[in-house]
Amino acid sequence: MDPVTNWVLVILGEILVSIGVFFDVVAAIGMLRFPNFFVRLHAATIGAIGGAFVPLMGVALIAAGCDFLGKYRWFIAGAAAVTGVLVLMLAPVGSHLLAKAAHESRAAVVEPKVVDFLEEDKAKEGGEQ
Amino acid sequence: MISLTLYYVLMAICGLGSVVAVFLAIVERDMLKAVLFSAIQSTLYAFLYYLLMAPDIVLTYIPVSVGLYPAVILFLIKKTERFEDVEMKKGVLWATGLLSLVFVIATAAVIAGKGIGPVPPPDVRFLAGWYLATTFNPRVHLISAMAPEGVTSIVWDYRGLDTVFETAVLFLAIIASVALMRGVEHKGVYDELKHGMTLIGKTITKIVVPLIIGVGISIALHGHLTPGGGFQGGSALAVAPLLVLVVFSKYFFDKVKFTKTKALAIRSSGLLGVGLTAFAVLIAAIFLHKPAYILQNQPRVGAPLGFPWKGIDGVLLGGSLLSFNACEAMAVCAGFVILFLLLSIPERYVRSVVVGGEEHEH
Amino acid sequence: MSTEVLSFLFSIVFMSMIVNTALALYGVLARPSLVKKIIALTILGDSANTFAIMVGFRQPSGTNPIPPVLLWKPTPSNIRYFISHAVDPLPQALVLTAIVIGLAVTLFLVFLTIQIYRQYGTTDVRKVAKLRG
Amino acid sequence: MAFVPPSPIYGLSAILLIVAAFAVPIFTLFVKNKRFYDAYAIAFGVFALAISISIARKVFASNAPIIYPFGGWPPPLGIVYEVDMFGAVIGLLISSVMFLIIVYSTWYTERLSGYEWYYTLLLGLEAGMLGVVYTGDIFNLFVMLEVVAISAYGLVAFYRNRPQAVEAAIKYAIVGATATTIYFIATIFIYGSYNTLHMAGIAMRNYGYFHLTFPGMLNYLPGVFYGNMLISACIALALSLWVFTFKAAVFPNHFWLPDAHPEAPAPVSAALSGLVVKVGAYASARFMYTMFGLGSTELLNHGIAHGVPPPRTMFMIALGVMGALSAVIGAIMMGIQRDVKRLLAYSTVNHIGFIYMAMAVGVQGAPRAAIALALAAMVFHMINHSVGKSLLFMSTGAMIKHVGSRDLDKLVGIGKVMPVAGATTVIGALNLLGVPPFAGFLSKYLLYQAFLAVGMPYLAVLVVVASALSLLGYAKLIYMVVSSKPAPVAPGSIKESPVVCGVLIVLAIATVALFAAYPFVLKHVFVVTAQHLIDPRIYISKYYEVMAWMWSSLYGG
Repeated sequence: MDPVTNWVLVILGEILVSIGVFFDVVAAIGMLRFPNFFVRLHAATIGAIGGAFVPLMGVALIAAGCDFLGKYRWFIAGAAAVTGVLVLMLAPVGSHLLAKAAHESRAAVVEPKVVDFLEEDKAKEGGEQ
Repeated sequence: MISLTLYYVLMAICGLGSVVAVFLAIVERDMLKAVLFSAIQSTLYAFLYYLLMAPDIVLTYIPVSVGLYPAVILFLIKKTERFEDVEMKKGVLWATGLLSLVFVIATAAVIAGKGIGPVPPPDVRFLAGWYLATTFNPRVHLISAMAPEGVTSIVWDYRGLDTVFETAVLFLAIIASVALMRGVEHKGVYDELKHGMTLIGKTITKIVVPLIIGVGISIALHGHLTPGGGFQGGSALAVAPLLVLVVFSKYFFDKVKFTKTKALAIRSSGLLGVGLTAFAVLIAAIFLHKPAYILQNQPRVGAPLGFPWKGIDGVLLGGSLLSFNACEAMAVCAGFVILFLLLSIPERYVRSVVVGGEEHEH
Repeated sequence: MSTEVLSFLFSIVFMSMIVNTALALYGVLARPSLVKKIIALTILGDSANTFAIMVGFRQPSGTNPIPPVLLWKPTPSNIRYFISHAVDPLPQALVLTAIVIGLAVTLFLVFLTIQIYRQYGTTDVRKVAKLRG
Repeated sequence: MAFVPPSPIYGLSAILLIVAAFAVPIFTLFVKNKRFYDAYAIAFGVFALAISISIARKVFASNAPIIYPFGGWPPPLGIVYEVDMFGAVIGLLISSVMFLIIVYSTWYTERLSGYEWYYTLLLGLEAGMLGVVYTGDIFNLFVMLEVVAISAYGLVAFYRNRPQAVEAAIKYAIVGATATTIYFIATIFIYGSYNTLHMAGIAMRNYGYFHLTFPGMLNYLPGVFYGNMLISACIALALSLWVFTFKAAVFPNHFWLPDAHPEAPAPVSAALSGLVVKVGAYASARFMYTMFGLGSTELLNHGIAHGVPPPRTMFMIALGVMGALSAVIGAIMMGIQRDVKRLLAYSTVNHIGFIYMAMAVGVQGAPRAAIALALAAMVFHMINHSVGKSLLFMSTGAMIKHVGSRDLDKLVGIGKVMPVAGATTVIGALNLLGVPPFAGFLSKYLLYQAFLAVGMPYLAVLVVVASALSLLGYAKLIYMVVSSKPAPVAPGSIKESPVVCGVLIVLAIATVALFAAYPFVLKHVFVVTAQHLIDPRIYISKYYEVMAWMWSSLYGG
């Protein structure tokens, strides 16, 4: 490919990686500062999507723009993209199932609890039966 | 040289970190935490294997020690008890832990200083040199395994007998477990809404399972070319049914009529495939009135028959390795399914069959 | 100088495996809980395996070692390079066998432990011995 | 001339048995008839027996070991089976006793659920034991030990609804798994410094056969060694001997045996006590005589310091002390048991002690002829104990199954209702006690003679003392049968199965036949075996011959 495209790809990729760094920092702060399990899970998922999916896409772009890698560059780009898509698909499901399990087993105590619709729905269902 | 030093520093960090993780895993009273520490140790070991240039072991180790072991032990903890009834003084623990770390570093210094020969040596042993020279070398076809993957060639060709019996150990362990749970036949009716996890989980599992199966099959069938092989592929494959079991619940297997007996039959067919591959050249040779060996792959001294090693367009087939890997993957996957099906039967039902008066010697 | 540094760092890993083996042996033989014994047994097996792989490791002077997989055409010069740079495949193959065997034994032990719990209601060997009388 | 592959028969027995075991789950899909599984197991038992006989015949006819290179790999690349006389004799013992055990099992497993899994594990056990004795590779030995072990754990836990059985199995399994892992570490030490895994290759290095070179380009034998051979050999020997003494249940490592052996089904107890412990003894002898044997330079000539005995002698002393202690302790513990099977289990500890005592006399400086005599006694005693102990476990197993108790007091007077089982129990007890005209007498007498010839009269005295101590235990057994007290069950209510009677009578005849054939078997079997065991040069030279032949036909042809 011509050098200009390469440069554009690399710079785009680097921007994405920087965004990823920002999200990772935010997620880490959230993990430390948030009060209970569910919001911390929210922070962790930010780390997974913003901090893993986005930079992986960036890595794919950078690899695609690096001529010196030879034939390996498509290999690296493809692997990074596939990994990113898998993370995008699986991370939210993982947090969803974790949250569900924590809620059902009542292992996590929600301290400043404003409203719990799931609990109310369950109570309603139980009442109807 | 800087990068080389960094490489060794990483190794040393993995080693010391694993000591800490093992120490914590051993002294921990809460079994869940002990499993967690043991998983950390496994991860560090996996990284160490990667640094030690053992990709085959990494591929085996990650599904087994980081995935299946913790899963099985979590099943075990769920079915038994979580806490160990031992108290140890905190101070003693810290002292022992620190002392062992100091011991590690001090003895390492002694070895590095005095030298029990170079550690690591610059060269491999002569025997290893022979393996490396003959694993894929068409110029000496009579002593070559004709597969570029050194470890898989040793596993299935040079030392194939070991591997057949290693498979036998796994087989006998499964048979012993089945014998322990004999007579336990539990069936339920699968209810889409009641059993298993949420719809989101089930949908994504439906997407992921084919991917896992694809990866597993590719690891198994490329075993003679790249790191991987039958056992690695099989244990990666086994993750798919395990996922289905966890997400869709055990009753899903009842719905699709996939029982323990069927899994056992699949496993046996895989193993018989292994056995048949071991004897294939010998059987062919008997019909052709030629000499041959048990577990023969390529033509050998005085035994001219062998598996084809090259397909159309020069694709490497690896002789018997391909067949061994495919059969072994099938067998290992089915074996894990059997064990997880057995583990997932509700405990109350198992107790009604397994505990209590039945046949006795007296 | 630097060979000694490398040797020192490598020896740390060696000794770590020995200490891990000792710790795991303590866990298997001295801790009362069967679950803990099983965890310790897996650690024991893994440490032995790592030890074996380290025995087969090498450090060709100047460059990095490579895995025992021949990734190029089997020309004599490629094979010569392969022999002079690849690590020992035999311990890795032995370890593969040992991992599977360890896995098999552990799986059976898990079933036995559950059975013990069904019979005795505990996984503590001291309590089991007492209940047995 | 190109190398012609040896007949595949020589490598077939273990792998064929295990493939037979692999196939059982498929048959369970459509065959429910128990007779089919009986016939299946017996057929493969006969097969293994036939192969063992042909191997033994070949070895004794050609007076040299058989080598079977698997996959056609010239040694030391692949795995070889190397069967010398010792291996052939023990292999024949294993397959013949296992055959009788399988036949007995067809009766025993009636009304036992899960008999198909029982037979699978039994076939696995036999395959593993045959593999241990035929293999010529120390890592393959590890795999085979594990095959034996896992089948044994499964069989001990077979009465899964008995809490004691499950507990015995887990005790056995946890320490057993640790032990085999330790043996794995030992093999790694050996590979690290000896650069080979073949027993004959290790022996070659220990005996200093470095000058042997190959025709042509191959000349790797005089290679560089990594590390210090003495240190790694000592570590490896210490670790692996601990493992083997655990497998063989020698004194401090016998703790699992009195729990595990009685809790298994009777035929399995017979196999465990009669054969599986012999596997440990076999492996110890293989290590201490073939690989690190008398006159092996590294271990004998390089003592650590002046005045300190060389390491191999120290290992032998340790084995001898352990053996002597287990002979005495087993004999004493026999006397205080109330449980028939526990009594027999302690008797195994006693006899394995004799075997290790005989093994331990082969130290540097002792006269060779005397050591040969001791080893001949060891082999003979291994055979006698296997036959006698499996006979006893199976005859008492029949009684226990009919009466429904293992308690000696509750079985008193059983001889009146079960005459065949009773009579064979008495024969078995007298055989193990060492009373003529049973072969046990001769092997103990031979032990006694050998210890005197070696110049260790205290060991000879110990044999007599331990036998005298064990008299109490055997007397209990004999009293149980011949007592005139009323039988525990009504006379005539028990009908002894012809299968059981057949098996027991065959074993009882074997004890007498060995006595009758003593002069012949001693001269033509045991002494020759012992001489071959002491002198590994025959073992090594056959290996070298095959290796050189294969390599030279590769490059010269």
